[in-house]
Amino acid sequence: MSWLFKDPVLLAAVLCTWLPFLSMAVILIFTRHKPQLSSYISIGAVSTSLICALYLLIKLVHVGEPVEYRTAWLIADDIIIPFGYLFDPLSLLMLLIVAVISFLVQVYSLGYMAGDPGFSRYYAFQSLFAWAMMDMVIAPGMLQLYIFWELVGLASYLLIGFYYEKWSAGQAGKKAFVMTRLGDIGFFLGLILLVLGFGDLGIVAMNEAAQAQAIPSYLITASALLIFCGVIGKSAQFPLLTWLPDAMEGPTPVSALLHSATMVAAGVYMFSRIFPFFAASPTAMAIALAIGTITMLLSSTMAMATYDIKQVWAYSTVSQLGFMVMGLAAGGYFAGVFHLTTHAGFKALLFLCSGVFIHEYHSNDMRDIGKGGGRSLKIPMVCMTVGALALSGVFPFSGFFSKEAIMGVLAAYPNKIWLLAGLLGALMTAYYSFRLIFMILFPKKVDATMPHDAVHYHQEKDDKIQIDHEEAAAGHGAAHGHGSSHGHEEGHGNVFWYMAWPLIILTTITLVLGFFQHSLEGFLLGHAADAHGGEGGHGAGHYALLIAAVSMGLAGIAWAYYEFGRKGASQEGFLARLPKTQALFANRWYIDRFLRRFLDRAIYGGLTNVFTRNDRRVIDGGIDGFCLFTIGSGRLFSFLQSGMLQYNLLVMVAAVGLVVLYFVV
Amino acid sequence: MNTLSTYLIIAALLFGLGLLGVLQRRNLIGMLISIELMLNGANINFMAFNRFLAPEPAVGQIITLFVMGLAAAEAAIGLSIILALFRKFRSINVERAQQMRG
Amino acid sequence: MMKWVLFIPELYYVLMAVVFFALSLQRKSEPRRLYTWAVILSGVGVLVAVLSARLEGMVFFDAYRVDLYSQVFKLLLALGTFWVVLTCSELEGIDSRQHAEFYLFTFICTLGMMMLVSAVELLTIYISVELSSYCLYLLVAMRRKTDEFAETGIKYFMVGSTASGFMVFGISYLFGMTHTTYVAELMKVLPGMMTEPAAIVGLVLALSGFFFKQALFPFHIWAPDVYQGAANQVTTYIATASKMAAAAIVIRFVGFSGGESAVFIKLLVVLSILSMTFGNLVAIIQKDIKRLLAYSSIAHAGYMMIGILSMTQRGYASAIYYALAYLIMNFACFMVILKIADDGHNLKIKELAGLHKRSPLLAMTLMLGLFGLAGIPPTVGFTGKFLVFAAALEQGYLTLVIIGMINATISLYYYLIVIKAAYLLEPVNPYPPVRVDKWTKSLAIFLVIAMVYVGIFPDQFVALTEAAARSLFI
Amino acid sequence: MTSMEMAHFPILTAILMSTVLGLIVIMFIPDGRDKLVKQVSLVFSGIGLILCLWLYHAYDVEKGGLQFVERTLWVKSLGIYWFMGVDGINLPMLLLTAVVLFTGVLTMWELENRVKEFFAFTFLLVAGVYGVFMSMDLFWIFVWYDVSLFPMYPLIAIWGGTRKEYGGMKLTLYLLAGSVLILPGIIYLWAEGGAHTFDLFELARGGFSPQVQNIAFLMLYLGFGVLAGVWPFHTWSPVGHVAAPTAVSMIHAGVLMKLGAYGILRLGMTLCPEGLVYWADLMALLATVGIVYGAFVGLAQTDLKYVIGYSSVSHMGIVGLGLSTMTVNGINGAVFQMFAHGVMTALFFSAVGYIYDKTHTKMIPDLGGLSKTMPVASAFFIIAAFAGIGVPCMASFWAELLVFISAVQTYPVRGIFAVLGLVVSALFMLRVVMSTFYGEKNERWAHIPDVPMSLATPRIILVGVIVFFGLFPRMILDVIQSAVIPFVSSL
Repeated sequence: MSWLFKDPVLLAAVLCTWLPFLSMAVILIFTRHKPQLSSYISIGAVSTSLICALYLLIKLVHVGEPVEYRTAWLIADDIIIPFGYLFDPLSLLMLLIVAVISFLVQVYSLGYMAGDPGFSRYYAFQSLFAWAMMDMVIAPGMLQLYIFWELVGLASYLLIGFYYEKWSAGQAGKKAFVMTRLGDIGFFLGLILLVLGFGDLGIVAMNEAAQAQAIPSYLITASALLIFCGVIGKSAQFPLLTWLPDAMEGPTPVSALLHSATMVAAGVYMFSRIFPFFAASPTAMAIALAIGTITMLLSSTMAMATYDIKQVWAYSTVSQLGFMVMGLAAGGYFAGVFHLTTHAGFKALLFLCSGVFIHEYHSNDMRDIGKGGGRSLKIPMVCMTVGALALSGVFPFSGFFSKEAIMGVLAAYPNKIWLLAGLLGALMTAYYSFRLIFMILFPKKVDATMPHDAVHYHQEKDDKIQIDHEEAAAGHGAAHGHGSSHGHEEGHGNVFWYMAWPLIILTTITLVLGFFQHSLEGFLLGHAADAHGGEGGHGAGHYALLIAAVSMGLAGIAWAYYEFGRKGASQEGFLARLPKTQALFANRWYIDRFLRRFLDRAIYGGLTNVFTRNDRRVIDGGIDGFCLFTIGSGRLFSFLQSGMLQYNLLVMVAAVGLVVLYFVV
Repeated sequence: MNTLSTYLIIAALLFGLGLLGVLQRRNLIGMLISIELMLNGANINFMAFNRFLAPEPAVGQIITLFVMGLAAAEAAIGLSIILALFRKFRSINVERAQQMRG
Repeated sequence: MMKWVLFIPELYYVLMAVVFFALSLQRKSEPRRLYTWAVILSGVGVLVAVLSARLEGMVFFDAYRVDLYSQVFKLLLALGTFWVVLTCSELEGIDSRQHAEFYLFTFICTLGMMMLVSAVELLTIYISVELSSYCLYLLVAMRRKTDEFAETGIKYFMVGSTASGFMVFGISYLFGMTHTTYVAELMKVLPGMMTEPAAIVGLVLALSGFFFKQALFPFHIWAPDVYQGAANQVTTYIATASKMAAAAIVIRFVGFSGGESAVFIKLLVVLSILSMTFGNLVAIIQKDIKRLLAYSSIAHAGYMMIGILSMTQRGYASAIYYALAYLIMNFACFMVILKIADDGHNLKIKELAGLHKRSPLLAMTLMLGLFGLAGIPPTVGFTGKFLVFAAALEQGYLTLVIIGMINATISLYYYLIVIKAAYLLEPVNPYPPVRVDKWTKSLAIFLVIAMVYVGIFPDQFVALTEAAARSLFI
Repeated sequence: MTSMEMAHFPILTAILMSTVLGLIVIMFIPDGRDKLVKQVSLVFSGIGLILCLWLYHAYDVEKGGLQFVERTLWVKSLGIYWFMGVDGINLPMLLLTAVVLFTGVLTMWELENRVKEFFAFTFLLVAGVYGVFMSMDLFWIFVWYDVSLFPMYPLIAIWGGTRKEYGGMKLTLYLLAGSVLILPGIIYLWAEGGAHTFDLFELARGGFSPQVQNIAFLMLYLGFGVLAGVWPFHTWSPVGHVAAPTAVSMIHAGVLMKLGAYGILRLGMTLCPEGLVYWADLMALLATVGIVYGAFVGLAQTDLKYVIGYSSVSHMGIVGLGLSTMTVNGINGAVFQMFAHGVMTALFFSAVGYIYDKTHTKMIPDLGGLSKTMPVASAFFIIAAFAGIGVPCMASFWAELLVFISAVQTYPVRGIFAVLGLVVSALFMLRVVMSTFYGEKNERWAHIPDVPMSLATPRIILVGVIVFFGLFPRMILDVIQSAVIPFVSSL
């Protein structure tokens, strides 16, 4: 082990990435029945990871060239799968993001999950996630990335289905896993194609070879498109976008951690990881751009039709991911990554805020929260508003800077239609975010007769689980007695502050991050930043764009205020007047229904049915039939042995006679 | 007429008739006699071969004598079994003996 | 004078027969004492056979030949007889007044068969066959007055006499074609004549008498009825000892053709396939365990034929090995049956229920015996099949071997049914416990060990059988 | 080689004897001492495990090749040798056998019915398995092969569950029907080989004409394929597994099915390389159909063991696909998959075994919401399910990765179909996991205790093995590779 201690960077990296794994193992094996201890172990591990990540960032921030450590994980003939660490600005940044968000979420969960019977299990899964995600982020090769990518999916499955008593949670987990798996198959095939065609899956090698045009272009295009399937699955792009909203069945901190800030961003991260590789194939980039745009627009519309607070943020996550993909696919490496960074902050913030509301009011429905007096929870309310402003791209919040960066890239793109789509998206984003904010802030006094289609279902289910939750909490001695107190921050004690501090930290990040745009850009692009001519920066020509974008955001807010915020607003939204459109949006453009039907008809009803019948009737039946035939022929032959002596003799003589005849003739 | 094939044909006929008798007679004594016929067919063969072909004149005749002797013993055993059957079934019809089958 | 030494085993059995003839004249019957004497005498008989194993020479004007081949079979015969006698402690199937006669005929029959394996002259062979057959006719009919005894006796007798009629008729043709009755000369002349129909007809008809003893299809028709109808001990004797002699003589006679005639081999192939298939298929539906084993013996005659028809030394050696294996396995099964049906009734398969509790040792013996018959390693039955198939494949009979294996699988089904009964079924009404005395126990253990030992350490046995097969042609 | 023979401690024979001796000792334990029987079984299986671990440790990967060779003439006239040795292919298999036996014995700790016989038969079975893996002589391979099969009948028919008599009979007959082709195939090669030896390597050195190879390979492939669950000869697998008791299912699916694949590899491919080339297309096709088909049929099952049975069909298809590629990585992956699948299914069955023992049902609709009642038992099943899906850092992932890479390379279309099969297998595993373990607490089973520590131990060992080799695949792959590379280069 001495090699480990000789190099502090390596030591930090190993500690950073493997402590969470250790904590998972310890929790699962030893401290399953000691929830407090488990949480401390897990938080201890993740905070060490955070420290190490910070150390790595500081230590390596000025190293121009990527630092790589690798050891052979697997040697199989000509395929060598390395395990190792690749430190370059992108991975260091992402590592830090993951560490920070994981840490905050785990701390937050101390409050949110307090008293849950699966407390230890929860922290074990959290550790599993942290381990997998970090190892994925600093993977030096695509196969390691793929491996931990899959593990991240596993952690996501486990966390979504955390409330396993709840049927819908299990369903959602399954859906998430299978859908991402579908994308991963493409990813996997892409990697195989690359391994067979190119031979090296090292990220640096791939990128360099692609830039140097050492790989035939058809191979790049084919494998890039296949690999992009992985992005589609993991980052919930069209057409595999519906699992993400359902994934909100998990505990809210999980939604914050996995399904907004980090895990779903893995797709985008992977895209940016091998950005030069993708960039070498214009076809793949164009398709990615189209898919990102479709995703962004579709999910924005979906967000406008739901009343579930977490669903709104989920759709918004999908839409923002689409936006990032757009940015990357349009060639804006920094823009995409920057938006990924800021988005991680403010989206985690939004989810965690929502979590506080949900925790307090035991409801996911924004109307209920509003009526229940959501505005009285001041810290979360303020924080959430900050988050929403950032999401809408309002100056000076971080979202503003990153969105502008992407808009800038889109504007630089020859075809302006993508820019228009981006602007439309910004409008809708602002609209649905503030629709939510206003509905909580200014609850309508009289119960409106709203059409409750898809939303209703979730609401009821969630009510139920929240109640279960409460009972469990009440039954647990270690619970902090928050069950009965509502509405007053003062009365909350530890639990509330466990939840509040992360919010405050995140809010701060959201507020200040935007101003680090240029230093980040310099860090990420290194010396090349100058050569690129500051792709994300706004030249003089872009002021018009800036104004347009901001005004789109403000217009959205104003629109929302008109419909939901102002006194006497109907709080119905324009969609209520367009029932068909609303149904379309609320039913997610019928993508789910289509997939469901496909699954039922083609898989369950079709192939499965045919194969099962074939198995039972033809194959197995054939064999059983053959056996019965054998027994039956035994019965038939036994007639030769009738009891009668002379008949038997006749048989014998006939046989001899036949034989003799055969030989004589 | 006095050729080998004549005797062989006669022997074969005798053998065939004996076989037919075994297959066709329902009377156990009849069957027993038919078996003797078959043996005698063989005996004629031995004698004929001995007479026409064999260098050592005695061999075939000796065999024939032995076969005759053994046939007698066979008949004795056969009759004793038939007797036992008769005591049980009061009949010497072979069709009485067909309980075991399959 | 020294030549008489060669005849010692036979003389010994003559002596035994005389002893029991004398005992049978006694008015008073003492089954226990008879049993003790029979065991002791036949035990010594095994010893005599072992001691005379290395003898070689010719007696009786070269009509009688003592060599390794014959001595090996004599040893097997003596062994089989001894085992059968050993299991006669409860000879309930036969009237106690006739016990002495039972032993008498058993020993004479063994004597006849010992002569048969040594006889190298057609008349001698014929006389030996008849000697053993007549004893068996009587033994079969000797069963205590059940419904079946007379029927069984008459069936066996009629089929047997008809077959011997065939045999004599066939021998007459062989004699006519070759002008000799000596086997050694026959073997020189006959292979050259295998193109003539008369020679083939003669050989086939002559063989039919031996196939009858071996219960090869289509000469099997007596087997199921006799197995079922004869007293259990007699069935055991027929199924074990008498099969050895049949195998010996069939090997010798088939060897006459010298493998020259493709037609003849084809015939044997057909008979072998029919025998295996018929035996195994019909055995599936049997309920009576002795009858089931009868059909299985028909199938086994077919397997043995696979080795014989390859017409090579290896083939004959494998057939001898197979005979040895068959003796051990089959006897193991029958011994279990005898002990369970100690009142001498016919055992149904379902009566084996719960055997694993009533007597674990017997259950295990039965299981190993049946697995051996099915050709499952590490029992001797597998090694036997392996050798037989190896010999056949060396001659290129791939299809035949595959058919043989398919049959082995079919046979496994009904053996498993029996094993299921012994190990799995629980009896509806509890059967009386099985009395297993010390002798039976040690015999069972011996059989188990023998079945496994001969199966996995076959080297010396294979060497022995090969030497025996070699001596067949010198 | 000859001078080195038997110079060392005959470790392989010792491993084999650990089971044979165990069997004999168990048979001599008087009736009614059930506890003692179990302890003795544990001790002897433990000895086997320790010896195998030592062997695994002592095997010289750098040197490669056949090591710890024991070779004596057994039957002179046929050229049969007592010839044992280990190389990279059978070494993992031996380890697998030892682990599965050890955990299997522990799993059956609560058995009460006819304990002595159960362990005796189990040891007999495992002796056969060890024998097949160690032997390098065709005769012995076949002997041990059959020895490992026939105890299945009593084991299933006496201690089994659903339709045990039918299942036991079907499985035993079906599997032994496989030897209908194997035995003639082996002897056919011997007869054609000229040298008249059953020594595997001598035979291989001699070589055969292409026609002989084509025939013999097909016979060996189909014969062993039955046991390897090659489509369409797989239907014994679900039926038999459903009927079998827990430890038997573990050993059977975990180890015995591997015998089939191992036989194809060791006999078929070594002796008939040209036959392999000739039939590889068919092999790949059947394997791919098996992968996809197994997953689809598994989707429709409602019995937990049926599900696992069909998953085995699917996973063994991956082994077959790997073998059919004839590339280093394909065979690497296939052997690795044999190991990984063995441990995984053992875990599957032991998890289901506990559930079935306590609830007396394994119908998925009856169970539902089991996690609440028995979280640990459920966790084992779920872990196995993840291993089955091919989640990374579990042993089977690496195997599947290697197989798929070479499959796509060699048979692009079939390879892609096989990869797509992964989605279906994920779907059906998760469906089962969900319907069985998720959902409201099922009051029917509320009284059932969770797995006690003593019974959890074997399952923890299995999980440990899965994760260990998942995290450190080189620990096994280097060993496998040391045999596979020379093997492929000799093809």
